[in-house]
Amino acid sequence: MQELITRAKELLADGTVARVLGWKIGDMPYNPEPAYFETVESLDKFVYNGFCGANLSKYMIEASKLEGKTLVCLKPCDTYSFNQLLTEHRVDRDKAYIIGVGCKGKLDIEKIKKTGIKGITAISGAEMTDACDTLEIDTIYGKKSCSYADGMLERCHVCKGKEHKIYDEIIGESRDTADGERFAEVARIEAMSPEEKFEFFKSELSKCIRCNACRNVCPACSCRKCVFDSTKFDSAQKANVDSFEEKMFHIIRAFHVAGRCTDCGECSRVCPQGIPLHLFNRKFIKDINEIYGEYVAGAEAGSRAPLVNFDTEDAEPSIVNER
Amino acid sequence: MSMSHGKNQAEQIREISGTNPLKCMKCGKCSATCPAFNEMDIKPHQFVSYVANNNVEELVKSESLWKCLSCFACVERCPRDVKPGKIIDAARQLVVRERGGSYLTADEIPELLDDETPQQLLVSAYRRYKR
Amino acid sequence: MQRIGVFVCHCGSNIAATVDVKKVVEVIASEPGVVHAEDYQYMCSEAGQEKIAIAVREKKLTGIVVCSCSPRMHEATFRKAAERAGINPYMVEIANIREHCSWIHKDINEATEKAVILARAAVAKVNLNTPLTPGESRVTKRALVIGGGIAGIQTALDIADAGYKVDIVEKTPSIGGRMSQLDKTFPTLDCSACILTPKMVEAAAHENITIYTYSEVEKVSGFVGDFTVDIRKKARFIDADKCTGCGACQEKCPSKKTPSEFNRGLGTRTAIYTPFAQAIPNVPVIDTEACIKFKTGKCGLCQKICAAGAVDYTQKDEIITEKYGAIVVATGFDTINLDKYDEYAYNQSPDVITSLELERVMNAAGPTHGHLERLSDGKAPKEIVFIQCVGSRCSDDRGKPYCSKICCMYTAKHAMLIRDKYPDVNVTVFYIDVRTPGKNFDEFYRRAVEQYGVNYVKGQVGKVIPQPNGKLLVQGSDLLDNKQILKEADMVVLATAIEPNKDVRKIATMLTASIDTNNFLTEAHAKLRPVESPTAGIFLSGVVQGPKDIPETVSQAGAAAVKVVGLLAKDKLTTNPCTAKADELLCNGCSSCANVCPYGAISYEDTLVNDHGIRETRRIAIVNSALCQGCGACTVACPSGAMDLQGFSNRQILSEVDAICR
Amino acid sequence: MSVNNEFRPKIVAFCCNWCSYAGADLAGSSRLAYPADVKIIRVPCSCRVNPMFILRAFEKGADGVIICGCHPGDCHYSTGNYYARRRMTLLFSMLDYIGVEKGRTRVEWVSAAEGVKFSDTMNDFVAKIKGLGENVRLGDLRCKN
Repeated sequence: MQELITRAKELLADGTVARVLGWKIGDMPYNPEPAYFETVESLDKFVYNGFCGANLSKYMIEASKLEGKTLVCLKPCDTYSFNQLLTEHRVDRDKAYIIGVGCKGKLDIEKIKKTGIKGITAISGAEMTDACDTLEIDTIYGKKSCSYADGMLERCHVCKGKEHKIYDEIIGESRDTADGERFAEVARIEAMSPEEKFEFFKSELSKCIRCNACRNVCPACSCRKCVFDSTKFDSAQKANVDSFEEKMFHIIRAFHVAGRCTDCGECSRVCPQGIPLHLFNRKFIKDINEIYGEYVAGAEAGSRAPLVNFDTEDAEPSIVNER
Repeated sequence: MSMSHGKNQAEQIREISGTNPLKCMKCGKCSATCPAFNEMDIKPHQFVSYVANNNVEELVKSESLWKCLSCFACVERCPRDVKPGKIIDAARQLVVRERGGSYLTADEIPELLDDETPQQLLVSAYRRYKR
Repeated sequence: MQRIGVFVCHCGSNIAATVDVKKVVEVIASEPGVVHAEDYQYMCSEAGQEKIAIAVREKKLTGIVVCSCSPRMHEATFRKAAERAGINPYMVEIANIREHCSWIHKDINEATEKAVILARAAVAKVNLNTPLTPGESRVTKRALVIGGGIAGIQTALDIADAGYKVDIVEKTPSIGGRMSQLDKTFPTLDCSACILTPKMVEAAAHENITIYTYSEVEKVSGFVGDFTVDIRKKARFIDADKCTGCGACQEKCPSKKTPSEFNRGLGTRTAIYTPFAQAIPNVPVIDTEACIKFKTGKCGLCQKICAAGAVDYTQKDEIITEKYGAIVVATGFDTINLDKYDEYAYNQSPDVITSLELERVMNAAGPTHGHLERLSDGKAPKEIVFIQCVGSRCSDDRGKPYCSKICCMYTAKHAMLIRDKYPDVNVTVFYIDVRTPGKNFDEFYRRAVEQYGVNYVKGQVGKVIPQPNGKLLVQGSDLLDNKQILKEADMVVLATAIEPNKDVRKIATMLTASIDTNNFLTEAHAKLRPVESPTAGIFLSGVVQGPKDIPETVSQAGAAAVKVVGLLAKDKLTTNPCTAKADELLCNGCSSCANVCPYGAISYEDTLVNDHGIRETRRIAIVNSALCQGCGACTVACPSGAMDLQGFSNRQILSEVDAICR
Repeated sequence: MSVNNEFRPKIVAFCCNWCSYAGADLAGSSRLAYPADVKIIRVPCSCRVNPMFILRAFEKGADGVIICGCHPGDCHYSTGNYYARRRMTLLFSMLDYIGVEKGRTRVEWVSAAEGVKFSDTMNDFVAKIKGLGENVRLGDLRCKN
């Protein structure tokens, strides 16, 4: 982290960048928040640790409109999102100074709490400089510990890899934290009977409060104005008036990002109701890979997304009945 | 009574044979192709119109019913997929069913054969008598 | 809020017999926006259109719904009527209560209920319609004709005579097509070459016609009035400007064993060849697969002997790109493959031939120099059997379900010509029906029977069995005699079904022209627009549209030419105003729309926008309405819903959905 | 109106203007009957069909939605149906994933010359929807909890 701060100060000081986009210390040890730093002094509040899960690439849409370059810290998986935004002309490469920051897996406080650890006052072992294998946690009930892996976000268990896809320089070490089967959960649902599937999604989606956090955080869901807020489809905000709107919202949202979603998992991370929203996106990714061939959104800037592409020999829609 | 009986039989023949006599364009290729044509009193192309006109009683009384070799050349070559051979086959089955069984058993057939009997006839004999 | 008038048509009894039109009027009158509803016998009639005008005037209508036949039939009629009455034509919607309702339902309650729902959907849509104004696009005053047979030649000549430039693209080395292979033509028995050759020469000499032989259409883009076409001019290996057509090269060519395509494989040709003596252009081509020089590098005899120095082994294919306002498809036909018809022994005996092969046998320039002889032993036949409907009218996968239309007449012609020239030859024709609709056609057939003594047998042939003595045993039926006939014939001629040229599917795809399951191109309307494809600017000439004989082909070729001339005579075309349009406040500039646009109609511009007080420069999609054809692919690719299709907007379609599901 | 309480499904058919709508017209002029439950919405091309339209139809009470377009390769706009094919494949798969019966959505390619196919398709689709019964599950999605 110190190396990162030092380098950021350098770049700010010599005018290479006009601001730094990173994370600052939050009110709890486990909730750093995305922040701009415009002066060398303000960087004292800069933090980078295992809880800095937020994908900062989406902030670059607005940052691209600002005067001067913005130094942005991107983790390996965030670079896919940045590439996808580049493909869609939403961010300006020339306005970004990308520091690829090392990542050894990001933590999910909810998961840690689920292990029974309550009243947390401090956490060590998530500084990203160490091995990141055990978390030492101070609580009002005394010292507790938890393995780093057990506290990791779901998405880190199916990590896309430690390689940054786009950057100006790299600071810090990364590791591949994948130890799970990416599509296992999707496959488990696919294998259910229609009744079970329906019950599963009904119980999950009925938790939705239409807070739009998923939409607001999603780097693919970056429309200036969402169809659900416009009059174009007669579908403007009808939260909780008509629950079909909610289901439609999540299906359409997933459809709109299909082929463009990098599976960054931010939607599930931020959902206050804990709905596993990534299961929608991942279903599309699985289908696309199986039916149209492997495609990784954001792996390469400028690639053509599967839904704005076709092959004359594509499968017929009836393939759905055969699967 | 006999009308409805006849009608029933025509329907049954359509059902058993799986053919639609209305598809016939009366080209006569079946009769042109039939190796047993000269033995028959009702000719293959007529089978179709007998069924189409619900005139099955005459058809089941005909000699043709038992002269057809079931070689199915007509079925093979019919351009309209009407299958006269299947129709006569079905008519035969109708008779056999009404009589309540075969009047020849498979065991009897070998004694009736000689070395000259073509294999095709053998196959069709089984097809015809052993239901 | 719109002021909508609903007009329900009886269409005589076509609609009124199954839809209670009075009830529809009664129910629809209370729909939101509807201020007027009435029914009438024939809305499309002048009196019906006048009713619309009166209602517009008296009720101050702003929108119109006509419940009638398909919009594909009379949408244009009612739009014009609306325009005359002073309403924007795009404020008219049609509820299709005939083709989609009265004609397919029997129960009057059910049909009425459905008609009401369809009318409601149309009313809901009109409520959201906005006036639209068509744009204009230019017309390139040049036509392309694909196929250089009699259909293509006639179309080209008629267009050229009207004063427009026209190009013919012909796949083979010469124009002329199937007709050039025929000996005589029915029903007048004039010599095919004698009437065709002058037309070929005329086309070649016409100042407005350019002929590309040995060439194929490779790529088509654009739209009516403005097509861009790539034509591949295959290498002939002969410099056409230098070649004098002396024919010395063909005489000397040592590779002489290639089956002649022109003679249907009955004779041979050399590797350097013109397909027939009257070929146009009279410039040979080198068949590289047969040419010794190309295969081994040795030989080169033709180059040595050519006094004009026209032979050029290094010639390459050439791509010509040209713009056209209209395209005519005249790709013609071929006979079907007979491999699946074992019973006629076509592949077993050289004396079983197709009728088209007989044309070559009868032709003085053919493989037998016009002598009627058996191809197996050259002997004169005494007994000839013709078999009709070989592969036509078949419902199985061996043949074609349609009637090939020309066979009855050409068989009568063949029978007559043989009996005329060789009175000692017996001719028997096995037929299912003799179909002779056409001027002087039945008379022609009767002459064959009455004057020339051709033996017509009502029945079919079941099999043809080649005999050890070289004869052909024909087993057929005589249905009128109720007999089976066994006949020893010397020759059997098969009236083989015809099918569209194999390449037509590829061409249809390039032109986005509609094609049916038998590979015939679909006409815009079976009765009223028989020479136009539903795709604007594409016209049909000859057998590509359906089986037809020479007189019919020539008539249709002329008709297609008139349609082309009618198009080329215009300086501008009004374009479909139902084009896509991006809402600049919603557009993300993400390029999804441009990725799916088949016309390259979408570009992006950095535009200064004022988004509720926020002024900024944004990358915004701009649709070129002259290029946009209104498919709507972009509207679905657009995640923000910024891209919408005028005339079929998201809200319009959703309102129809709502009205139907109400 | 009919007195019996036979289930009459609501079915929305999106037909492209150039092929399938014309195919439906041909079915009509050839008097090839299919149930009145099918209501056709004309769209320029199958690629104009937005998944929103389909979900909206279900939201408003449709029991089945069918999309008809030109055969692949024959699209009036060259490529529209190829995009529609991908979109609908993925959408249908998603609907299946959340537990909506597979039979309620279908894509069928019907050319302007295929009146018989149009009528056969609609007869078959209506029969299948009748077999599935009322759209309870998407009804549940309309939150009849």
